[in-house]
Order: sequence, then structure tokens, then C-alpha cells
Amino acid sequence: MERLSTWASKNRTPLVIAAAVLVAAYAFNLVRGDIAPSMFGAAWGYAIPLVLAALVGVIGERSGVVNIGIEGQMLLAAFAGFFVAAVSGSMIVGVLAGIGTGLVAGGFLAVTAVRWRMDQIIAGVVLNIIATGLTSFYLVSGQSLPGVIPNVSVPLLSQIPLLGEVFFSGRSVIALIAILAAVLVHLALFHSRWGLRTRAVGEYPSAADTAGIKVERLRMVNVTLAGSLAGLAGVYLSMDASSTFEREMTAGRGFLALAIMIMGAWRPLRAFSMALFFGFVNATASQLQQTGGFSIPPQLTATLPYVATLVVLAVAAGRVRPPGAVGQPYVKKDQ
Amino acid sequence: MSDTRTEEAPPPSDGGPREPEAPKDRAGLLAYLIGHQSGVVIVVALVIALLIGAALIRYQGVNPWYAYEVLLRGALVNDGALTRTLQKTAPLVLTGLAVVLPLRVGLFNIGAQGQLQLGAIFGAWVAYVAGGAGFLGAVLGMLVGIVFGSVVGLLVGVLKAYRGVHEVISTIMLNYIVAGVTFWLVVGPLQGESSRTSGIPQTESIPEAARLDTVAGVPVGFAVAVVLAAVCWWVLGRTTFGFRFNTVGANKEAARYAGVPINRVVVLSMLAGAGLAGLAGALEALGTLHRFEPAIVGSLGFDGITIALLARANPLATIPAAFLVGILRTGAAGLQFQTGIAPEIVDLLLALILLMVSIPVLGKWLFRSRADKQSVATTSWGN
Amino acid sequence: GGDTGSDTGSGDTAGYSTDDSNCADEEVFCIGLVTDTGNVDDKSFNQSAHEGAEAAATELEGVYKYIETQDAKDYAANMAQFTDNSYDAIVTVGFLMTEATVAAAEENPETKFIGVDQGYPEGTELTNLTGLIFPEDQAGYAAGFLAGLMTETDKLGQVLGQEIPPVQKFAKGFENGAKAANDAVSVQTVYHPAGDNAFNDPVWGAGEARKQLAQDVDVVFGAGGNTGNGALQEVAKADGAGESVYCIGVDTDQWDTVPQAQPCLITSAMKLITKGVTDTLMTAESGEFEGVQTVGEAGIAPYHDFEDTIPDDVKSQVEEIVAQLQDGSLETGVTL
Amino acid sequence: MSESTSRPESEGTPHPTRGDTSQSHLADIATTDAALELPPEQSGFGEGVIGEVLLDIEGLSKSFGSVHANRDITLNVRRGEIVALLGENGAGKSTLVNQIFGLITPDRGTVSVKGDSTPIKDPRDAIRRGVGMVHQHFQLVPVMTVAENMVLGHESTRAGVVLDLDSARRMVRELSEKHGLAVDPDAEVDDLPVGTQQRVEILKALSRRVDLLILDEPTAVLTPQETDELLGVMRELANSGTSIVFITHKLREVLAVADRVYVLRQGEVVGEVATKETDATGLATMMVGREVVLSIDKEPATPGEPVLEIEDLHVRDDRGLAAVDGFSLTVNAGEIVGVAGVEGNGQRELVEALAGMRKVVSGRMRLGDLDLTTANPYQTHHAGLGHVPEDREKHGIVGSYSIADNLVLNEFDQAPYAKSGVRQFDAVRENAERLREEFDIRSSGVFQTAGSLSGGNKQKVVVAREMAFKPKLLMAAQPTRGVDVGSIEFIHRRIVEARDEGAGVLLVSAELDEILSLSDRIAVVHGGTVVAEMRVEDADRTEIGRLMAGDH
Ligand SMILES: Nc1ncnc2c1ncn2[C@@H]1O[C@H](COP(=O)(O)OP(=O)(O)OP(=O)(O)O)[C@@H](O)[C@H]1O
Ligand SMILES: Nc1ncnc2c1ncn2[C@@H]1O[C@H](COP(=O)(O)OP(=O)(O)OP(=O)(O)O)[C@@H](O)[C@H]1O
Ligand SMILES: [Mg+2]
Ligand SMILES: [Mg+2]
Repeated sequence: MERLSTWASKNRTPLVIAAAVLVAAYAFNLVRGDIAPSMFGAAWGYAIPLVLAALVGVIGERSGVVNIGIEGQMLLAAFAGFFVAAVSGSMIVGVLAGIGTGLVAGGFLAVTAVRWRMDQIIAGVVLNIIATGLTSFYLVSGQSLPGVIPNVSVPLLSQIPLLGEVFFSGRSVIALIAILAAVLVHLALFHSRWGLRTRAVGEYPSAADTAGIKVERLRMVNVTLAGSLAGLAGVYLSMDASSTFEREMTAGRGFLALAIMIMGAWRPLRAFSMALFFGFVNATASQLQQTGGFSIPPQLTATLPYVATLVVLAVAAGRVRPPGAVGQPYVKKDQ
Repeated sequence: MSDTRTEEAPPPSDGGPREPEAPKDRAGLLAYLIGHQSGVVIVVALVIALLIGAALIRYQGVNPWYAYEVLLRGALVNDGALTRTLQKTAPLVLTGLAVVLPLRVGLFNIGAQGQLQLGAIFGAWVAYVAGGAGFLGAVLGMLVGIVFGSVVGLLVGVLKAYRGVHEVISTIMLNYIVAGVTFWLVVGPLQGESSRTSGIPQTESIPEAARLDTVAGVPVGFAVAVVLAAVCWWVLGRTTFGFRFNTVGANKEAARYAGVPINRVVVLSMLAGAGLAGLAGALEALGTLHRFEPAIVGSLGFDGITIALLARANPLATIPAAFLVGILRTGAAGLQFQTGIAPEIVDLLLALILLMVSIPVLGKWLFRSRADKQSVATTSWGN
Repeated sequence: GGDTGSDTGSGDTAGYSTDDSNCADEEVFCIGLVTDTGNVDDKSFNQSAHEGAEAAATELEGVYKYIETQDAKDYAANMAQFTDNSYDAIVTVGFLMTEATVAAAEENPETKFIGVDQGYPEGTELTNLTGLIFPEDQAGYAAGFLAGLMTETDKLGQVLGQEIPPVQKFAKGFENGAKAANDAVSVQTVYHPAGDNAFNDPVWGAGEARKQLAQDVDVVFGAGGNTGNGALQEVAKADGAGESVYCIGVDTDQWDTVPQAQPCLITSAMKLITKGVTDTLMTAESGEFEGVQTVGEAGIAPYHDFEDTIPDDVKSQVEEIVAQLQDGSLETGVTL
Repeated sequence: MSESTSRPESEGTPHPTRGDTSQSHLADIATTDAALELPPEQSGFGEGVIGEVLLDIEGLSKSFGSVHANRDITLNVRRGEIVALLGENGAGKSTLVNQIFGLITPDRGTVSVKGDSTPIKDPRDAIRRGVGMVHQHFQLVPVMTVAENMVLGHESTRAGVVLDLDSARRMVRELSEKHGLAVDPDAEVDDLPVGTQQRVEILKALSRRVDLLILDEPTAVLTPQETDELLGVMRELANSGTSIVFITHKLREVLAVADRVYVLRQGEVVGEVATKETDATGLATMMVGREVVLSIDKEPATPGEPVLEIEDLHVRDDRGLAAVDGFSLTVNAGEIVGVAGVEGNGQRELVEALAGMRKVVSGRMRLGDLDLTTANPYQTHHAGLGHVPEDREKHGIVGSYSIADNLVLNEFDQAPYAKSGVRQFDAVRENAERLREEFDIRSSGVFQTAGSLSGGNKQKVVVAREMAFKPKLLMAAQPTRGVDVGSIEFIHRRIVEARDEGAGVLLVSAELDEILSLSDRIAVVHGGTVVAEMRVEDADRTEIGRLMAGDH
């Protein structure tokens, strides 16, 4: 109980904001029950891959490694997942292949950027180009998935009005994993031994090193493992949200995820909310277009999410502090 | 303790002119190679990348040497090919610079895409309106391109310097915003009369007189780009203005201490970089498409990142880097025509080259020396 | 595309050759195709045109090759690859290449040019050029008419690619057709936000379709390359697909190109690009184009498995509408 | 092996007084054969026999490129012994101890700890063998709490994964009580004054089982009181069987606490001596290889016009709290005014405000004609303010720039270093060569990067730059922190010369000796304001110490 109250007092601002958002959401639902749930649903649908991808960014940067190759990791995984599923005739094999590819792509970043100390940005850019090139070069058309990723409803939780409907009812397994992943990464980062070490390594690697932590190893492990989440995001794109693989179908989501990671101040749950915010503004933009009655051209309403993001950042907390050592390879004293 | 460190030569300068390295008195070719380590590493990196590429091509059932020959012919040898390659190189040099300038201050500009697009549409439109004035119209078009590109950069810079908005976020967001706005403009207010009936999203075509042509096979745009790259190099390396840029990039706190107005430098670097991207857009409109259409931007902005990184943030080196990308992109079409290899192969080649050139351990393997700790340019990714 | 190696590398698998060394020869009919930054396996109009050209080449026992443009600034250069090799006919796909095609045709009077989806300005007088255009609005109208009759909720949705003329014509035709069939109907329309991936964002398309379904829409028209396909596939996965919710494809008969959409795909608003391209190529080989514009056919695709689901009176009403559109007695009311 | 074997209890035993205890302790080791058995693993101290050789280094060599940082070093440390390493900046002290801690891999030679001579792979390995180290630069994660920093690398967990911070807090409290080093386990390291951070570092090292404790210049950032506190802890640890390797530039400390001293010069051990057999002058001579003048002899000041006038200044710190709180002071031309005070009493904010790097809340500051309250660093510099900043790595130099560029860091756009915006490299080089010569900056040339210089030489670069333009007011913050005696002597001499040439000097230092020996006038600060001002002739060491501690 006491813990709860200290926790609440430490997190007052986010709690107040969350409460305000919830009240607004239910109010909106009350007024426009015809479109509110579907808009929130669309917002969440839009946010799912962004949440997963932003977590990849968070884990990487919290360990001190910039990952601008998320886009490429997702694309490779989307490709592998889709085609392996199509060829093997098994969805689960496809999903695993996608996640495995994410891991391999993460491993690529780990080896180049951490082990070889290649410039982290370059490593990410290389990953993106390779992904675009490989997936277009080896694309075969005319394949289709052998099945679908099942939708599930969580008992009890799905009964909650609005929230249950949006998050826990008839959502795909991957969507649930995304929620779980955000919560777990948050808990792990701030309440586990791994998290303490990871943050130390990303903030001040030489302090971690002198405390007996193997900086390079931990970074490599983290960057590689985070790749599995990018893999899942990719799988979601080609096997769940759509059932096809197309060239560059990630459509910049990996970069948006980075923006969301920064907006979320490198914190998993905050990034989660930012992805939702972004999704919601998107859903609003297309709803405006769809309902018509507005004379604003759709090209302009389409920019709404981006304008909103900039305005929010400019007005509110623009200044967020990144992990101290992000972007810098850790070079030991005698190397 | 003392002058024992005589052999510790200054690290490779990253662009600005520095004193030459202390001569080493080892004899012969080896000494030369070691003295020009970075050059050798790049050549070896290129060769390795092309060999891996050859394996990929082979795997497609095509003779790699034939493929490379076709690529090079299509980009350099065939009639007019070189001109086309230079034409493609021009905007790439500029988008490369658009990434390099902010990089020197520690900012990562991934918004060249949007900056270019806005410069292109207004450059094209102004050149059309002022087309009657002939070459003056072209000049005006270019200036307007610079101005509109800069406007985007100004926004990014101001948000960064005075509101702390991370430039990576703002440039990504602005890429989308500019894409939306230009598309609206080009199907709305700025759509060409003739395109209006067919509904094609493009502006009016720029009159002949206000287009940028080639002089003796060299596109005017290319000449402009090369001159600007040289100017950037000179300014960054030789002037007090450039010293301020570099200092902010190297140590912000020290720059503050030294009296450098950091916020202004941050804004200026974005402004200048974005202006060059805007100019690239205007050049494309004036010299290549002779109008604006959304496809004008292609992947020029993102290629700029590749080029800046290949060039290790050195303005002069953006020229060869862009030329390399230009060759690959120009030669790609002929490659598909002649050999049936999908043009995306050039993306793979590009990635391989960038990878090989940037692997610090390559230098280590080659020279058994300490890894090249000098990183390309450190972005203040976080700050 | 990944299949280029086999397509063009070893022509003998197809019914045509890719050996263009004899194109200057009278006997050998050589066809080239250039896309506007799309790929020939896009399950949409590039692919249709590509298949049309393949069919013609096979029929004529000729030569066929293609180039997928990577950069809008390369149109001329890519066409030059073919003209330099004395190709007889060149198909350019997409209205973005309109101007470049006219210019190339002027420069190469010996070569026949076919511009798919290209409407040339008044006064273009070239005998070696024809722009193949389609009455998309008619196809959209017929599909919309069907949708208007099928809907239970009186709510239709459209998930579209970029807001450009061919798409707009489909969309407006669809809306007018739907309203003609059922004046209670409301049509919810979303275009993909501008951007170079407007036709290539199946995930976005799927998301929009899902949202429309949640807002009671029961027939979704997906028109916008892979973006639209994404919408179709999403509807196909929805509860009640093919029973209470339906989808309608675009461009080609998507029953074949997007099999995943089959559970809900009652028809497609088609423009017969493949046939149009084959036919004009045959004309090009044998004689003169009929004019600087060639109007191709448009219509709706067969109902396939939904033959029985769709009530007979609906079918007959739609049939009648299609006939009226074809003989010109019915206007779609679409102006751009 | 029993509980009854007594170890000095911290509360009961008074801190050993410096000097005599250390002597007697050494005598203990030297003469007593009777081994003192220690309880194993108790409270982090190792088992073993006082006097046995614990650390044995043989033939250790390490070079970086062509720099021989360590050459054939042989030394040993016995259990319960405090051994000091002395040497100029760059002599190779840190390199040596970093090899013991596994941070640097030796080129040749062996390091054996407790008889185990297998190479030490990494810090984890070193820690496992009972080596603890306090590093020359803080190795604390700034955004984490004291407790988190303390357990980093050996966290206790619940159910194997969940971090158990409660037990971490408990451990911090226990340790801090035991050693009399007060710290708050929940404070964020970032918010702590440097002295406290150093305490955390020490406790962190002690939180593991430590047989050999390495302290690399731990006192450089400590106040005299804090230093004494630390020396006490060291003595106590040694008495209970921990061996200590202690690096410092302050001979007073060496003589006070160490049993033996190794002196390094240019990477080699040039001497080994028992402290009782030497004195400050002897040590300094061994280090530098020549006689060093440890006391400054200067003429009495001849103060002129006021150059700096500060009236009722108020400035906030980074957290927005009042740091400088009604500060008034005048510095005249031709005199050195020393600001004495415990660190964290607004000195940093005062200096930054004067330099134009921090906003002023209220008050007046004038430098000649310039109103400093609104001036930016560019203006203050050009009005004649030379500023040797406290944190040279952060503010003073650009590590990736050459020495030459660093020497014109705030003059680069002035003639002759630039003409109409174009830099004049010849002038820059000439200037650098002149200053390198004049200030004895040890480097391979003026184009060596400044980041690769040793600490003392970096400081000389900064001092050279700030004195070269003949400032009206030279403001030096902690100008000799972490600098070896030879360089200290040099820098002090230059400061006095600047005064004699008519500059006003504002010296901010936590080093009371430095203040006392350099200043003409002393202002003691506490709580952001001047609590006493006196001429140096009237100053009394204990009195100042009392004032600094807030007792007035
Ligand atoms: N150097 C390291 N860097 C990062 N993680 C490590 C390292 N060593 C071990 N780990 C991980 O930490 C966990 C615990 O390891 P270990 O038992 O060696 O440490 P510990 O018992 O906490 O440390 P100590 O023995 O110093 O108290 C293991 O799961 C291991 O995977
Ligand atoms: N990683 C490194 N790379 C290159 N040279 C180094 C490195 N570390 C130390 N050196 C050089 O080795 C020599 C010894 O440095 P070290 O840090 O051991 O000196 P020190 O005695 O600790 O000096 P100080 O009193 O300033 O701390 C110096 O010349 C230094 O410049
Ligand atoms: Mg040291
Ligand atoms: Mg253990």
C-alpha cells in the first residue's frame, strides 16, 4: 500500500495525463458511440507495429546503440515471414522465420556497430539499404499465406467497456504481445538486474565496465534480442495486418518508431502512449477525410499527425534527455 | 616525459584542411600505402564490395564481368551517358552536403527529402512564372529553391535550438508534411493548366530559356554542385565561420565557453544544409524534369545520407561519393535491359560499398594496426 | 522483379524471345515496355500491361523486353534503350510518362508508341503514337451499382490509392453508381495520404478497411494497387466475409491476382489493360493506329463463386446498366 | 579464525593521527613476525597474514603506439600496507594500476595477486580476486541513485530477476556507517557534490570483498576536511589487513598516510623509499629529476585600480536553487584574490556567471567598462577576462582539435588569426609554437590533438591560452587540480607573473595551501556569499577552515 502511494506520487504527471486521456476517450465514446470505438481501434491497429519497433529502439539506445536500421529489420522479417510461411505452408514456421530474421538482422547490427565499432548510424543505414535491395531483388510474386494469425479475446479484460473492446477483444495475438512486450520491457528495464546493467551500459559504459559488466557483450545481446521484436513487427505487417509482402511495405514505420521512441523519452510505456497518440491522430485524419463535410483537402488532413506531433513537442516537453552514451562505441582504455 | 610521442601523427582530419601528416621514413610502396591508409582502405573496400556483388550477379545466372561492363558503359561510355550520370550526380552532391553541414554541428538531417521537394516545387513554379526573363528566370528559380529549402531547415533549427525538439523527429515529420503540402499544391493551386484536364499532378512546364542545359556535355547543375561542394569545404576548413561549426560539433560546452553562439550555429547549419537540398530540388526541376512533379524527389534525400557517410562528412568527398552513386543509378536501367538483372542490385552494391568502406576492422586487418578510432562524424544523436 | 532472370534471361520458357540482336530486321517484331517507377509484378496495371505485351509477343513470335524505371527522370533514357536497338513498338505504362512518350514518339517516327493510361493534349498529331485510355468511371459505376444493391447497411466504403485521375474516376463512378442503385446509400471514401508509397501500403489499406467495417460498412471497394489489395484482404478475413460483407477489386479480375481476397470478392471494376495492350500491339504490327487515343474496354469481372450468392434480379439489373454504359445511353456523370 | 580475534572497531578507535601512526604501523609490519590472523570474508576483508606479499608485479610493460607508458615495472605491496605511487602527469601511474584492475592488458610482465599470477582478464576478474579500485575519473552512472551505483555488477535479486533495491539501500547505510562516510542511498549521483561522489566511489569499492584497494588520485577533488576523513579511512582499512595503492600529487598526503612510495618517471620506477626516510623535497626531486621549489616566492602586491567589481550578486544553480547569494567582491589590478571555500558553495556558479556562461538573477558585475551581468562569453573575453575553467575536459579544450587550434579557441576570429573571416593558419601555428615553448607543453608538436595530452599538459594549454592575450582579469578556477608538482610550480609562477604585469587575478580553489601561498587577499565563501575577507598576512589556516565550514 505504502509502495503504491510512493509510486503514485513519483509518477504523478503521467498518471494525471493518463486519467485525463481516459476521461476524454470515454466522453468521446459517449457522444459519438458510432465512430469512437472504431477510431480507437484503428488508432491501436496503426500503433501496434510502431510500439514493437519503438521498443527495439528503446532497448538499443538504452544500451547505448542507435538503431536506425529498424526499418530494414522489419522489412527483412516481413519478407522472410511471408515467404517462408507461403513456401512451407505453415503460418507458425513463417512467424518463427520472421522473428529469426529479426534476430539475425539485430545480430548484424550487433556485430558491425558493437563488435567492429562501425559508426552506428552507418550500420543502420547499411541495414536499411540491404533490406530494401534484398527484398526487392528476390521478391517473387504470386505467393499467398496458408492461413491467418488467430484473433483472440482475453476473458474478463475484454469485458471492460471501450478499452476492452479496443485492446482485448478480437485482436490478433501479436497485438496482445505488443502490449505485453511494452509492459515487460518497462519492468525489465527499471526493475531487473538486466535493466540496471543495460541502463548503466547505455549511460556510462566505463562505469559499468569497472563494475565488472561486460559492456560489449551486453550491448550485443540486447541489440540482437531486440531484433526479435523488430521481427515480430515485420511479421505483423506482412502476415497479420496485411497478407502480402510488397516492396518497401514498411513505408517509413521504422523511422516513425524512432520518433516515437524519442517522444516517449526512451521509456517503453511512454513510447507506447506516444504510438497510440500518433495512431489516434492518424485515425482522426482519415476519419475527417472519410466523413467529408470538410473542405480541407485530404492531402492536408493527411499531414495532421505529423503537424500535431511537432506542435506537441514544440509546446510541451521538447527537451528529453537521451541515454548518455548512445551512439558511441565503447572503446576500452587500451584499444 | 616528453617527446616520445613523435610518431603519433595527428588523426586523419575529417574535412577541414589540416597540416599534412608528418612524413614517415619508411621506404617504398609499403610506406606509401601506410601513409595513405584511408585511401587504400577505400579502394580495397570497393573491390571487396564489387566481388560480393559479382557473386550475387553470378547467382542470377549472369556473367558478373559482363554485367559490370554494361553498368559502366551505360553510365560512362555510351553516347550521352556521362552527361546523364553527371546530371544525376549533381543533386546527389547537394543532398550529400545537406546532410554533411548539419552533421558537422552534430545534427542528423534526415529531412533532405522534404527540403528538396519544397525547393523543387517553388523553384519550378517561379522559373515558370519568370521564364520570360530567360536565364535570369533560372537563377531566380534556383534562389527560390534555396529559400524554400531553407525555410524547412529554419523550422527544424529553431525547434531544435530554442524548443529542444530533436531534429530527427522534426525532419521525419516535415518530410511527411512537405509531401502532403506539395502534393496538394500540385493538384491544386500550382497545377499546370495543361495537366489540369488530364489531372496529372505536375506544374506548368518551364520555358526553354529558363531551363538549365549542359555546356560541353557538363550539366550546369553539376558545375553548380561541384562549386558549392568546394565552397563548403573551404568555408568549413578555412574560415572562422566553419571553425564555429566544427567547434559546436566537436564540443558544445567548449564552444559555449569560447563564445560561439551555439543556437545560431545550430539554426544556420540546418538552414544552410536545407537550402542546398532545396537547391538540389530546383536544379532537378530546372535541368531535368523542367517542371515539378512529386516523383522528382525519388530517393535523392535518403541517398544524401549514404553519400555524406561515404564521404565521412567531408564536403569535397561528397563529389566522388555522389558520382559513384550516380554511376550505379544511371547504369542500372541498361543493366536490366541488357542482362535482365533487376535494377535493385545497385542498392545491394551500394550497401556493400558503404559497409566495407565503414568497417573499421578492415583497416585493422589490412594494416595490423590499431582500428581507426576516428569515427565518421559523431552526431549528437541524443541531444 | 525477381522473375526477370528467367523471363528475359532465357526467353524460351515464354512463347517469345529476348534476343534482340535482329530487331532492325523487318521480319522480327520487337516490343519494349517501360514502367513508370513500378514493377511488372505489381498485380495491377503494370502487370496487366506486361502480360498484354507478353501475349502479343508470343502471338507474333517476336521479341519482348522490359525496363522497370527506378527514377522518374529516366523515362527518356529507358525508352532510348529500346529505340537505340531498333525496337518496333514501345509500351509505356502510366500517365506520368505522358509527356516523355510524346517526345520520344516525335523523335522516333519509325517506332510505334503505346501509352497506357495516357491522354494526350489536343492537337497532338502523331501517327506512330496512341494513348490507350479506359473509361474507369464506367467500370466504377457498374461496380458501385452492384454494391448499392448488395448492401444491407446502406454504407459503402472505398479505400483508395493516391488521388490521381484514374483512381478518382473509379471512385466517383463507384459513388454515382451506388447512389443510382440505392439513394439511401452513403459512401465513405479515403485516399492514401500523399507520399510515394500511396499504392504500396497494404497495411494502411487493411487498417482503413477494418475501420470502415467497424463503422458498419458492408461493401468495400479497394482501388489503389497494393494499398487497395490490403483492404480486400482485410475484408476477406473479417467475420461474415462473403456472407454479410463483401469487397470489390479493381483494374484486373482480382480473383486471379489476389486470391486471398476470394472469400469476399464479388467482382472487380476492370479496365482490360491486358487485352488493350495486346490489341494495340497487334494493330501496331499490322498497320495504323486508329487514332492518337485508343479507348479500351472497361467493365466488371465475373462473379466467380458469388454467382449463386448474388440474387438474379441484382445480376440482371447490373447487366442492363453495363449494356447501357457500353452503348452510351447512360452517362456516369463523372467529370474531373 | 574466531570472532574474538579483534579488529579495530570503527567507533571506538580514534582516527589514527597522521604521520606517527603510519610510521608505527610500518614498523609493525617490518618488525612483527607474529602474524595477525584475520577472520575470513568478514565484512569484506580478506583472510591472510599481515605483512605477506599481496600484490607482486614483475617486469610489467605497456606501450601505446610509440609511447612507453610503463617500462619493466617491478614492485610489490604487502598485506596491510599503504603504498603510494608518485610521478608527474603522464608518468604512467594510471596505466600501471589499470593493468592491475584488468582495464588494460599488459604487453609484458606479470601481475600476481595473492600468489595467483594468471593474467587478469577484465575488471570482473580483478574484482573476483579481491581488487577494488577508485578511478581517477568518476565511474558512477550519473542518472542513477547511490544505491544503484553501489550494487551495479553484483546486484542482489529476488527470484533471480527482480532487483532488490531495499537490500542495496540497507547495504549502503551499513557501509556508510561502518566507515563513517555519510551518503544518502536514494540521492541521484548527478545531484551530489563531487566530494560526496568520491565517497560513493570509495564505498562502492568497499562494497565488495577487497584485499587490495587502488585509489587513483581520490583526493584531487576533495576538500582538506574530506581528505583527512579519507586518509583516516585508509589507515583503518590498512590496519585491518587491506592493502592500498594510493596515487596522489600531494606530498603532504603521501607523507601522512603511506608506508612506502614508488616514484615513476617516464614509465619507469625510478625509486622506492619508505616515507619515514624521506621528506617532501626529497620526493619532489625524485619525481621531477631536479629540485622543485615547493613554495612560491613573490613580491608583495602593488594593487592598482579595481578591475572587477561584484555587488550583491545572485545566481542559481542547474537545479534552480540559489547558489550565489548576495556575493560582493572587488579585485584590483595587480593583486591575486583567492576565493577559499568548500566546494559547492557557489564558486562554480560565480565563475560561470562572471564568464557569461550563466544567467544572473540580480546584482551588478563590472569588468572595466563592461557590464558583465548581461554579457556573453564572447564579450567577457574581449573585455579582457581570461578564464581558466574548472572542468578543462568539458569546457577548456576541444579534444579532437589540435593544440594549435585550442590555443586560439576564443581568439580564432581575431587578427592575426583571421583576416576578414578567413583563418590564417600560419599565424595560428606560430602562436602555438611560441606558447608551446613558453609554457613547456609536452607534445610531439603543435598539431597533436589536445585530447591525447596528459592532464597537466592539457591544463597548460588552457592556461597558456588564457594568459597569452594579456587579460585584465585572470580568473582561474581550480587551476592545478590533478596537476603534478612540476606543473603546479610552473602554473603558479605564471599566475604570479600575470599579476606582476598588472592583471587582476581571481583564484578560486578548494586547495587551502594554494590559496594561502598564492593570494594577496583572501575571501572565504560559504553558502554563496563572502563570510570573511582578509589580507594574506592576517590569514590563519585554522580560522579559515572554521569559516569555510560555515562556522561564523
Ligand atoms: N559480465 C557480465 N555482463 C553482463 N551480464 C553478466 C555478466 N556476467 C554475468 N552476467 C549475467 O548476470 C547474471 C548473474 O551472474 P553472476 O552470478 O556471475 O553475477 P553475480 O552473482 O550477481 O555477481 P557477484 O558474484 O559479483 O555477486 C547471469 O545471468 C549472467 O548471465
Ligand atoms: N589509451 C591510451 N592511448 C594512448 N596513450 C595513452 C593512453 N592512456 C595513456 N596514454 C599515455 O600514456 C602515458 C601515461 O599515462 P597515465 O594516464 O598512466 O599517466 P598518469 O601518471 O596517470 O598521469 P596523471 O597524473 O596525469 O594521471 C601518457 O603519456 C599518456 O598520454
Ligand atoms: Mg593518472
Ligand atoms: Mg556470483
